[in-house]
Amino acid sequence: MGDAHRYIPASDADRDAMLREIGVASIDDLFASIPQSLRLTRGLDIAGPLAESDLVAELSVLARANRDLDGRSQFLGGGAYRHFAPSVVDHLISRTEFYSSYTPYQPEISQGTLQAIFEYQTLICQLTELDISNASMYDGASALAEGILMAERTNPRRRVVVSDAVHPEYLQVSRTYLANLDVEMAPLAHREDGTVDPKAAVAALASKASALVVQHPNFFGCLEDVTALARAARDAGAALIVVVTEPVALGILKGPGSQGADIVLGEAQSFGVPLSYGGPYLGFMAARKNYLRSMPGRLVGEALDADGRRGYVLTLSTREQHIRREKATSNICTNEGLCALTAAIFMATLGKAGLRDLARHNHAKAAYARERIASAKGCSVLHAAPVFNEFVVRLPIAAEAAVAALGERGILPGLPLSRYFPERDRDLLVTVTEVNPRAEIDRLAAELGRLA
Amino acid sequence: MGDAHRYIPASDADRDAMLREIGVASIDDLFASIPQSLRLTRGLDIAGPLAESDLVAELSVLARANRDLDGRSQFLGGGAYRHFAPSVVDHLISRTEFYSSYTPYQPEISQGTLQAIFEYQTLICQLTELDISNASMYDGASALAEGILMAERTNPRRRVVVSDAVHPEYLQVSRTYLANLDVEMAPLAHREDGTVDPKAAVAALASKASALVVQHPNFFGCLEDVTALARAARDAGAALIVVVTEPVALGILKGPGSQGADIVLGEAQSFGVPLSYGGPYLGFMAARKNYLRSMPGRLVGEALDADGRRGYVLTLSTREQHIRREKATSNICTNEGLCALTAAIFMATLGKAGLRDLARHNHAKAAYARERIASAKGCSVLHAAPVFNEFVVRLPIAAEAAVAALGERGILPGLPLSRYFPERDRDLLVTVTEVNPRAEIDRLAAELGRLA
Amino acid sequence: MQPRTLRPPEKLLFEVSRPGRRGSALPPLDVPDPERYDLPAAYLRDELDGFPELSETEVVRHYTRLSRLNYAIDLGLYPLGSCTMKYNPKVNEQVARIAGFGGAHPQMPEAFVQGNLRLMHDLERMLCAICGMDRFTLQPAAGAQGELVGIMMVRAYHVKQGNPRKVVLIPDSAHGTNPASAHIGGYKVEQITSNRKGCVDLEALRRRMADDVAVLMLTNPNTLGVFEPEIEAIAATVHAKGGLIYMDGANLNAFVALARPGDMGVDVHHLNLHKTFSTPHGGGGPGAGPVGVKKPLEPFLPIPTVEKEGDRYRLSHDRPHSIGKVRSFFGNFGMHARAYAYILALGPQGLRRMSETAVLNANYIRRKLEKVYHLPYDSPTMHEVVFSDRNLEAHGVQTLDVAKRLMDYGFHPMTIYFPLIVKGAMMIEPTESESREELDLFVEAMLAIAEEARRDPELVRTAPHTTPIRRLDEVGAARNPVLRWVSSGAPRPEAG
Amino acid sequence: MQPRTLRPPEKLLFEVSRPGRRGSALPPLDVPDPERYDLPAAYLRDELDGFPELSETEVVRHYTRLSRLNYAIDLGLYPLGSCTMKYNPKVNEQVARIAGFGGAHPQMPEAFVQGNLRLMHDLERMLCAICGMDRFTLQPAAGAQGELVGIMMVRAYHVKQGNPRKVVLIPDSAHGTNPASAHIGGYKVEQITSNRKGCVDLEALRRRMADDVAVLMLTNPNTLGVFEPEIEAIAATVHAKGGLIYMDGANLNAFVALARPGDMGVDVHHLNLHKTFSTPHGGGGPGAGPVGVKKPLEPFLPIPTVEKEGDRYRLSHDRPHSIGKVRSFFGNFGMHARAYAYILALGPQGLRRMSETAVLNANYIRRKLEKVYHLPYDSPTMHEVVFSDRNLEAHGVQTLDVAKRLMDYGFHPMTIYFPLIVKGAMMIEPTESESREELDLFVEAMLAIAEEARRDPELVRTAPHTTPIRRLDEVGAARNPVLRWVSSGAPRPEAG
Ligand SMILES: Cc1ncc(COP(=O)(O)O)c(C=O)c1O
Ligand SMILES: Cc1ncc(COP(=O)(O)O)c(C=O)c1O
Repeated sequence: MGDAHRYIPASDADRDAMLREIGVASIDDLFASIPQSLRLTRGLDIAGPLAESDLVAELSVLARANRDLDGRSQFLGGGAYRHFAPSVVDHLISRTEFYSSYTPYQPEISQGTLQAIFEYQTLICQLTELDISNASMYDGASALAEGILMAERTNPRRRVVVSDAVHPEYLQVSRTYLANLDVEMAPLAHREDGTVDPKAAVAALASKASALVVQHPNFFGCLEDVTALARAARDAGAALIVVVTEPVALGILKGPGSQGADIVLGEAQSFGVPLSYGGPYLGFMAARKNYLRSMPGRLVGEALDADGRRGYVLTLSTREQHIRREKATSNICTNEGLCALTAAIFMATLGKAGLRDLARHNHAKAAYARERIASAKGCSVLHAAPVFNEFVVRLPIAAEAAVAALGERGILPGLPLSRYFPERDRDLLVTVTEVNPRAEIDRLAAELGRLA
Repeated sequence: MGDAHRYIPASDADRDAMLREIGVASIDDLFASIPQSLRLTRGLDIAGPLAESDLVAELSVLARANRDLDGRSQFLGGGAYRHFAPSVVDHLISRTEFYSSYTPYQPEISQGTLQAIFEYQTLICQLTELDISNASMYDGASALAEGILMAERTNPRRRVVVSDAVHPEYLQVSRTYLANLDVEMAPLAHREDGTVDPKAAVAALASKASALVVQHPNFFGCLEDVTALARAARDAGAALIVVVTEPVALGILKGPGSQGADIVLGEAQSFGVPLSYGGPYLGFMAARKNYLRSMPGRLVGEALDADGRRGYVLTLSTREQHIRREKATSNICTNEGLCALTAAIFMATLGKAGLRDLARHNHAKAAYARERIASAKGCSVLHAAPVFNEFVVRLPIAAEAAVAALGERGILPGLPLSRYFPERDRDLLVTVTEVNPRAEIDRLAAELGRLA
Repeated sequence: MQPRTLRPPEKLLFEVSRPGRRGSALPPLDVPDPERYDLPAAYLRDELDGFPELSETEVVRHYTRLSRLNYAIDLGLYPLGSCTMKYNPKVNEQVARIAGFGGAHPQMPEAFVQGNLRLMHDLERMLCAICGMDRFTLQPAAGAQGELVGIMMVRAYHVKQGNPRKVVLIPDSAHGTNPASAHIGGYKVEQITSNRKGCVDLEALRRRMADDVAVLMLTNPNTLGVFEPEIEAIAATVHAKGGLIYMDGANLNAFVALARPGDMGVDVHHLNLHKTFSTPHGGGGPGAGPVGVKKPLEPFLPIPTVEKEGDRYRLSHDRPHSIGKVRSFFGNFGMHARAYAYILALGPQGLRRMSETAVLNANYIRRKLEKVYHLPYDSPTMHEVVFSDRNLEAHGVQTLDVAKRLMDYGFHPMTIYFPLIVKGAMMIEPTESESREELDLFVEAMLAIAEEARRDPELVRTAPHTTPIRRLDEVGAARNPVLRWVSSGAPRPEAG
Repeated sequence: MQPRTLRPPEKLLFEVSRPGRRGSALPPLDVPDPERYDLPAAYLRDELDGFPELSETEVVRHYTRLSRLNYAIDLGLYPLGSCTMKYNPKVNEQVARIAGFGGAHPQMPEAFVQGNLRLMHDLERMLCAICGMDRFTLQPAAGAQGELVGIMMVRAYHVKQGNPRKVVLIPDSAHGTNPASAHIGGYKVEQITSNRKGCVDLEALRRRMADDVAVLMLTNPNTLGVFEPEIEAIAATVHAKGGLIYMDGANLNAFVALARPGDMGVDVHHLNLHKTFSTPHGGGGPGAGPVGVKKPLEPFLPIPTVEKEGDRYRLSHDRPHSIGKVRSFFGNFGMHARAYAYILALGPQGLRRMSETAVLNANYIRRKLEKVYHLPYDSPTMHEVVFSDRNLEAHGVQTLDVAKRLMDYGFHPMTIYFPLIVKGAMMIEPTESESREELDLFVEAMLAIAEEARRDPELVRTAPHTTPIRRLDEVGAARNPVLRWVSSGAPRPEAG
């Protein structure tokens, strides 16, 4: 069999026959254009080939080297959320026609993907209460960077005001994207209750800015007064960009668009996308219709075929890199299509009532946990502002130490804020979702109470 | 939402609207034909409804109540075998078009299933070296019962001679099927080397029989002299029925058809069908072409369509219950279609060389284990005849006790024959396949050696 | 009009095969390789003649393409009467594959499979509650095997009474497996003709019933989708003569949580988990046909049974009068797990809503079609409705043509030419899985076809026109059966 | 000729939706339900206006039907040039879903994710070995983001040298993401025109190269599928003036295990795991675009990096000159797991055979088509070949028409109108996943189309004829964009 491999049909016999047809003596002749000096003379220094059984064993060993606590007693959030995904979601995205197809450049044989994205765009618009949505961005963080660039494109002021209650990694990524485009990111500090003070926003916006950026619910779990902030932005001629990292909240919270936000973007991993150690995730971006032609990324639109049948196509591609090159609205090409499909199926399966219930349960469980923990010995809830499904707890000891201690007992109590704010070493961001049963919450509160 | 359930589209509103269209006042009116006395007045005494998350949790609890040793260090066989199945097998049978369709009564929209079964029939014929194969039976045991009935149909002698080295459960099931049809099952004892003595077969067949039934490799793992037994049967005007419970063996062993067997049947679970605690499994049946019209079960045949295109259809259905009623060749209707597809994909993926290699590895590992265990203190290999991938070991202590003891150490050393032969309390049937690494085998031998 | 794709139809595995291609590989052998296997050379084959050689890639393409030639429940209404083609919940496929289940070997000691034993035990309890029976065996692999088990228990029961009796009475509307199973059970089958309502003729039964009759095999609702209104009197009549009632439970979807066989005088019956309880049909199985019995038949249940002792579960073979086994091990456990999940997902209310909706949908279809299609029996419809092609005869259009034409409208046809007591029967079972919109689409298609039959019968007679392949010559296929591929080289064994 | 199915086309989710239908349920809430959520009423919405209401059954049907409107790699050749549409091994989908991976939260402490960290660490080592680079970052979510990371590291490097420089040189044959990424990197883009061979014009480069040029962004093999023969001289020229070489590695499938970017003078380059290393394209992503660098660029890698200490793995943020982050957390880990499995499955020989076969297949197609289709550049072909529609012009048939007509033959078209330096480009990349038989079918289709273009150009110009939908009015769609569904009730916001 020579080196015949299961992923490669051509047998040695096939190769020889094809070489004859091509009219060359050997495979090597096909590589004649690579200078001899550059040809690799020895085999690569990597393992394999592995039979499939060994491959599965190898990866199972790696997976077992993780400790996932069977998904129990985890209270981690901070930009990624553990939610239950109905089995139909994975079942449907596992249709090879969905996951093994390319970007739908040829609409006649890609209507499945195109219609699904059109529906996804609609769902995002309904959720955010805005006019338009693109087909996805890499993740919430890069979506923010692109959102800021979009705001600057339509209203160049070389300055944006950004709340410090926005996810730290989102700020980091935005800083990287903006580093060489001379747009200043002016920080806006949150107040003691955990939210941005609209008056402070007014002040910060006084010295011109293209956009005000806030997160809602914000990184500390608190809900912002979006309406007031929108007014502040509008008065200063700036756009309001609302970042959402936990879109489940929009099951009960107003779509920021209806509160005056111009751009709503963020991370939709919560909608059925596996945690998968941080990716692939799903950046989403919605905006008012005036942003249509400066939107980054793919857009799917309705079209009619030669017989007048309704169909869907990639559209307004004159915004994009393959046409506009360096003048494009973004360099994004491959995006997160399958994750958008995942989120759409998740939203469709939960539906109007289901998403509301999901949000209700998340909030109720977090409210319960917050209450229990507030009364735990030595622990205090840091912020007074209302929260959705996460909140900051100040511990009697260093949060890192607390995490280590509870980890031993099979609990991941939350995210130590020191990971992003070294000085806040006793603060723990606790996230509670529908997958945390009351018993887990009670145990968490009890264990936290034992730290003092 | 009333009682709206995720599996049932009709909402309460839909129900009311439809009732109006039908012209009845209430759902109850639709059940008027059930006498009041028979109407259930209280709810059923069962649990549920469960949300999907609770459902998954509930079944995971049950699964965890099993001890599967992560599939390691198991040496169980005796009619069901642990083999590695390439991931493509489960991936492909998970196409809804395959698993959620019915028996292909309407060929124009069932060619996928029909062609796949036609290919399965061909693969079984190639494997057994016989002319025809049906589309599947419930399992190996009922396949034997049906095979004996088939032999009796074509050559009624009210008597079959059956080796006692055939799987005990197959004999039990055949006895049940034959109980009321006055066909005698005359037992034929195996000799000391673990196989059937062809001379003994000749003697047993002297007093007329429609068939001689042997298993190859037999229940004790030993290979029978099929050629000699075929001669014995032919000379007595009886059919030779060869039972195969481990078809992987046919990767290196001759197809019994080429050795003179008239009917080859058995269990094809080994071909990618999950162990799944005993079922669903895959009964197969192949035979010489003269059995065509007395075959039980479905048969798929080639046909041409109105435009002369080649296609496939269920054929020769005049044999079957839906046409022939009590005169049918069997009462089977729903069979094991998806398992047949599974086996076909498994065989196609392994292919000619792959199945040979698989058989080679099974045999080599069993041979190695047999050698190691033969030299283990207090243990002896019971039979001298050549084996494929299982063999009987006589232990210094009761096999049940040995299994309990090694079970504590995370090893399932094999099947105590006492489960079927109370008197053989120290005999253990040890099965070794490609999934048992050498280290497991060495450890098994070592642990068995410690029993003395 | 659009031409059919120009891509040639999918070849057979064996035609795609090329020497030297590999679709799998084994890890290196970690033990010595015995010389030529130290097996008698005479036992060994040289190679698997004709066996395919394909890369993994080609195998995946082959079966993916084949799959797309099938219709499936996830593509639309699948109204095969008597087959109860309902939605197969995806979560059931997931849970059945949990390693603890899928990987459990049937020869494992009981201590290793407590979870599986508990599942089987609890499923049996659930089925008892649903059907009002005292015990169930989960062993039968399908409905027909359940019938056989039932008949054999009936026989064992009568034998214990001193006389096996001779006859099994079966209505002429029954499914073919009923007489076939009775026959293997060693009984003589006697048909009883249905009355004008399509039901058992009680008078005729009274006249015929005698102590040579072992059992009456009844389907309820019967294959016309009609509930036997006199079931109680029927049972009384049979019991009075020492006979038993076997109920074919294939149609249980009509009244789960609304009525119970056990309350109707039924002594023994099977269920089809692959119908009422949603386990997938798999293009022809696997299924599962549990059989429920009343106390008097308990001693005859197949072995083993699952028994609970304290908090442990064990397999009991201690049943001296058992009929034995009809299948190896414990039956189709994978189907048991799915049915268990399905029942729990629905719960009491859900199961009730399931049957209510199934009956609602069938009556909705009846209502919408009865003015156009001939309804041979106008008895109350439960979960399915049976029409005939009488109204189409004038145009030379038959049931088969309607079935084929339905494919052009994107639907799988109904069950046709069954039950046999209806000439040109069209047996429609929508199940509860269908939305009103899907039912309306189907109704429109049926009405359109009736109209086409009038206006352009040829169009209907030559249907289907939109399928990858057209009507196949089934007669020719049976006359000269080709049941396997043979290399054009080798001489093809003209089977038969 | 066969008519199209009479079943109406699939409606939108929102059109199928009916009030009161439920597709999911939550367990009963096990904590007190705070009154109207104790949240400011002003923050709360009444209901999700327009959101769909469907049963699980309908959701499954909707998406299953939609899926069947797509072409896919498992259905046949998918020769999109530059996209490397190869077989996506099923086992990779399985292993990526192993709970330990799929369930791991990115905020978990390192001690909980040693397996994941090791996988990322080992994958980085493998990529270094394959590409001959010193380190890799796995963070970029796709190739374009990899380009951006590369450009930013280049800039950081030059800044550290005291001058960021101004210009990025990019061949006119380059992919659009190259200039777009350079632009976000804050550079001026300058195109360099390709020579008659379709390659970088070394002389022109020598003339232009100066110390204002930060980097030359090169694709190798370039988008014509041609290996840059003078790559060494090119690198020397650029390096001599203190510039760097960025290689767009999208075409790496051409020479894995045969040559390495690191040996060609490349300082930094990205890979597309979703091309060369088989992670599925998902109908438009996710992908992954790791970036490899030589030592001098190491200080600028994004944070965090994965470091091994003894037998522990940790995330290091200690990289003072890092460009920072371009994506949250660690990139598309799920794709890393798949690529890791793919590389191990193939091993050194397999990877070599992969590229050898990819190049073999491309040359086979070139050979079979070059007599009929115009080959604008006859330089040696590596993994893909680019034809033009020149020979069809006479018949008024264009590349677009050929592409659409290919669908009637059951194939996905090639990449068209790219690279821009070829008028009416047809860019064909078969990859190693195709059997000779599949290539022959494609070749036959291409030759048949050329013949049709001569004999019946209208047939080709109006293609496709066999697809569920025909050519769509893309101009109209862009002129009056409808980017979302709105209830016929509500006023449709005429976007834009
Ligand atoms: C009424 C009836 N009885 C019995 C059967 C046989 O059941 P199975 O196919 O599961 O053997 C069926 C289904 O085919 C049926 O419809
Ligand atoms: C040559 C080339 N460069 C860059 C890219 C961009 O890669 P991605 O789509 O992963 O962002 C692509 C693929 O689209 C490409 O073909």
